[in-house]
Amino acid sequence: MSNKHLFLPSGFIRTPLQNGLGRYIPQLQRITLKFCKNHGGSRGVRDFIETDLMEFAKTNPGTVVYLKPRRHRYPCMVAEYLNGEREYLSCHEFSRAEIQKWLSYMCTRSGIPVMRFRKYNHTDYPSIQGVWNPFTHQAPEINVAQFPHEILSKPVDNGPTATDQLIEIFKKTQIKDPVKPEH
Amino acid sequence: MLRSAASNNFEGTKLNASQPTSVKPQQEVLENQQESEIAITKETIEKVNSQIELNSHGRLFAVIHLAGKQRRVTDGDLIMIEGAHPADVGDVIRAEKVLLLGSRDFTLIGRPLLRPDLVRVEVTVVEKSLTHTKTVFRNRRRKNTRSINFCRSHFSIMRINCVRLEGLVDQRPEIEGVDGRVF
Amino acid sequence: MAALWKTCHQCLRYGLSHKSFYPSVSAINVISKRNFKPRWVAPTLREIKRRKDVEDDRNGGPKIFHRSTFLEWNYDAEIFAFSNRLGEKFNEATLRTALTHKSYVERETARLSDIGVDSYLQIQNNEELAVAGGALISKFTNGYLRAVFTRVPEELIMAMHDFLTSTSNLEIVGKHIGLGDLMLCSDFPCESETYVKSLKAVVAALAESSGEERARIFVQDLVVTQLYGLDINELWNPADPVGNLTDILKREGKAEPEFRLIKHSGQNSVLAVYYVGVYSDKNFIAEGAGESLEIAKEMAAREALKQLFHTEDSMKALPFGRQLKNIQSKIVQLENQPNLPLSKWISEKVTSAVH
Amino acid sequence: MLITRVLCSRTPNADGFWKRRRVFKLTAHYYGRKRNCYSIAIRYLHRALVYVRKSRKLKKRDAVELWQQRISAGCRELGSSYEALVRGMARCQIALDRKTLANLAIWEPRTFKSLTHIAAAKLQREPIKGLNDFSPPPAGVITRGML
Repeated sequence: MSNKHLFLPSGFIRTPLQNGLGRYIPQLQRITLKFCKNHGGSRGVRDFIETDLMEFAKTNPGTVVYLKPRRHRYPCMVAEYLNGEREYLSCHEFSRAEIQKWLSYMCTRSGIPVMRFRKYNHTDYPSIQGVWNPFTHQAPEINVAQFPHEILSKPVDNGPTATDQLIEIFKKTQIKDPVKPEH
Repeated sequence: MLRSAASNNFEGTKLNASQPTSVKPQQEVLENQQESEIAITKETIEKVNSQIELNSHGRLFAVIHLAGKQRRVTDGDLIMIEGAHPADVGDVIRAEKVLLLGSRDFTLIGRPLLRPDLVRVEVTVVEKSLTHTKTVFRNRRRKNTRSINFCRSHFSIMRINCVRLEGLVDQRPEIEGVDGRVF
Repeated sequence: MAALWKTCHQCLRYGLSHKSFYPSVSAINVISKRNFKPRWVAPTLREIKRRKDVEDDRNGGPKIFHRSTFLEWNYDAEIFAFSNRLGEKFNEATLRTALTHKSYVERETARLSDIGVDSYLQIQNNEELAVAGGALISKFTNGYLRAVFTRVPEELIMAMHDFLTSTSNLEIVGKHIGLGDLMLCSDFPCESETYVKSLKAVVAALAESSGEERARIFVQDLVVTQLYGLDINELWNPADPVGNLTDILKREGKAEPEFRLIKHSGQNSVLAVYYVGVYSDKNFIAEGAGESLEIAKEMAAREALKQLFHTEDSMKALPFGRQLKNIQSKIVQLENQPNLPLSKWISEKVTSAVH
Repeated sequence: MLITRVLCSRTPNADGFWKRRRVFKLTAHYYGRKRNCYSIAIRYLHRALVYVRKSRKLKKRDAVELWQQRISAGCRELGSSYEALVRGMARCQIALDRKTLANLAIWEPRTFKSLTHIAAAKLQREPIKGLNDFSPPPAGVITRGML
C-alpha cells in the first residue's frame, strides 16, 4: 500500500460551492501579514505596506487585511479561505515584488489544498447520446434474423485471401498463352 | 455536413436494394438520386432548425480548442488550462474555436471550425494558482553528479457557463464574424 | 509551500558540482537559503508534539477557538468585506441584526446583569428576518423550478424545493459564504440551525436593503446552483411508473403502453440484462434495461415518464447566472402557480400553460 | 548566479535528522531496508526521481497509443478502420485530435458513427489504395458535392 497520498494528495479539479456557475465569489476571506518593524528580513514586507498596501486593499474589497507587527519574529503571511483552509507562507527576506506576487497568488486561489490533479477536466454530464454499450451500433434486424443470414452470416470481408490472389495470378498468366504463336 | 436521419447501416442497404437494378443512362440515375437526396437534406435541415427554434434539442456538448488543447465541454464543466493565461479571476471569456457541436439527435461538425455566429461558448475563470512542486532530477551515474530543479507552473481553472446554439443551421448572416467587434 | 522550502534544502545538501544551487521556480524566482536546523530543534519539536497529543487526548480532540477571539479581528472590516465579496449592497444595520442570534442577545444581557448593569440592550435578534428570509428563499426556488421545469409534475418540484431548502443544503451554503466567523451566537462550533437561520436572515436583509430583485438573483446564484450535477430523478420517483404511464396515455387518448423485449444478453447468468421497449399504438416511446424482465419493464416505464416530463439524462442544461436574464419575468410570474400534479398531468395542458 | 561568500562559510554542525527525514518521506512506500536505511534508500530515491522525469514523456506517448487503440476498435465495429477515419477526416479538413475522437467513441457513439461515415464517403470519392477496398460503402450519406 503506497503512502504517497500522505505527502502529496491527488484528486480531481473542483470548486467550492459551484463557484463560477451562478456568480464568481473571491474565496480569500482574510490575509494576515506578520512582520517585524526593525529586522532586515521584514524589509520587503515593510516596503510593500508603505507603498502598495492601500492599492491592494482597494482592488480586493472582499478580503480583510490584518497587519501584525511582532518584534523579533520572522515575517510571514497567513491566508484564510472561505472553505476554512489556512495557507502559511514565510516571507523572510522577500522583496516587495515577491510579496505582491505571492499575495496575488493567495488571492486567486480557491483554498483547496495543493494537489496532483489526476485529470484536467471535470464533467458531471459525461455522455449525452448515451454511453457506448455492445447494443448501440447493433442493428435490430439481428433479433428477428433467421441464421444463416445472407448479410449477418457473411464473414467480415478482409480482402482476398492468399489462395484467391494465387488464382488471380494464375488466371492472368492463362490469358497470355493463346496469344503466343504455336511453336 | 449533414447525414440523413437513417441512423444505421441496414436501413440504408434497403434503400439501395429498392433502386432499379437494370443499368440506365448515367444521367437519369443521377437525376432521381438527386431528387430523393434533396428531399432528405431539406427534411433533415428542417428537423434540426425546428429543434433549434423550439430550443428542444436538450443538452449540448462542444469540442473547443482552448490554450493548445481540444476539450469536450458541456454546460457547467470545469477545465484546467496549464501555463499562464491572460484572463484574470472572475473574467468571462468567449471560446471561439468550436470544432464540433453535438446534441442527442444531431451533430454539427466544423471544417475545421463552426461559424462564430452559430455557436456561443462562455467560460468564466474561477481559479488561478500554482501546481504542486514538480521535480526535474538528473543523475549522471558513477560520476557523483546530480541536479534537481523544482518547478511550480501556473494553471487556471475555468467554468463553462453555457454552450448555446444561436443561429439556424443554414441561414448565414449577411456579414459574418462581426458580432461584438467595434469598428 | 513549506514542501518547497524543505525540498530546496535537499539540493544544497547534495554538494552539487556544476548545476546552479538555486531551484529555478520558473513561475517566481524564489531564492532558497541554507537553513540548517541545530541539533536541539528536532527533539524539542518531538517533545512539543508529544505534550500536545497528551492534551488533545485529555479533552477529546484539538481545542478550536472562534476566529473572533484572535488578536487580529475587526468586525466592521469583516462585515464590509462580506458584502463586497458577494457583490451585494447591504445596509449596515440590517446586516448586523441579520447576523445576531437570540442566544447571543440573551447571553449578553445575562452577562451585563451579572455585572449589575441591567440596561436593556438595543441589539435586535434576527428571528423575524429569518422567518421572512425563509419564505423568500422557498418562493424564489419555487419560481425558478416552475419556470425551468415547466413539464414536471408538482410532486417533483416539491421534492427539489425540499432538497434545496433543506437544513443540510442551506448550512453548506452558509458555511461557504463565510457566515461561520461572522455570526454572533452563543453556541460554538455552531449547529446547522444557526447557519440556516443566519442565511435566511441575510437573504431577508438583502431584500430589505437592495430590493427583492437582487435577493432573487442572490438565491438563484447560491442556493439553486446546488441542484447542478444532481440527478433530479433520484430525489423523487413515481411509486408505480407503469400505472402512471397508462393513466397519462389514457388521458391523452393514446393506446395502452405495450412492453416488448428488444434485446437481452447473458440470460441465465448473474449479469443478465434485458432491454424492454415501451410502445403506444405501435410507435416507440422509450426503452429501459434491467437485470430481470420486471425490472426492465419498470425502468422502461420510468424512462417513458422522464421523456414526457423532459427530465431524461440528455435534458436541457439548467440555466444559471447570466442565462436567467431573459426568463426572470417568467420566474416571477410562476412563483405562486404550482405545476400540474401527477394525477392530472396531460402533455397538452402542460404545453399550453407554458405559452 | 554567483555563490556569495556567505554561503560557503563554515556551517554550524547541522542535524542530519531533517536531511534523512526528507528522503524517508519520499521512500515511505518502498520495501524493507530501502524504506528505512538512508544510504540504501537514497539510491533508490534517485532512481525513482529519474523515472519521474522520464515517465512524463512516456505518459503522453502511452495516452496517445491508448486513444489510437480505442478509436480503431470503435471504427472496426462500424466497418471502417483507424487509417480510413483519420485520412478521411484530414481530407475533409475536420481537425479533431485522437483524444477527442476516443472520447466521442465512448461517450457520444452517434457522433462518432457519423464521423466514420463522412470519412468513408470521402474515401469512396477519392480512394486511397489499400484503405477501403473491402468495407461496404455506408448508406444514407448525402454529401451534396460538398466533400
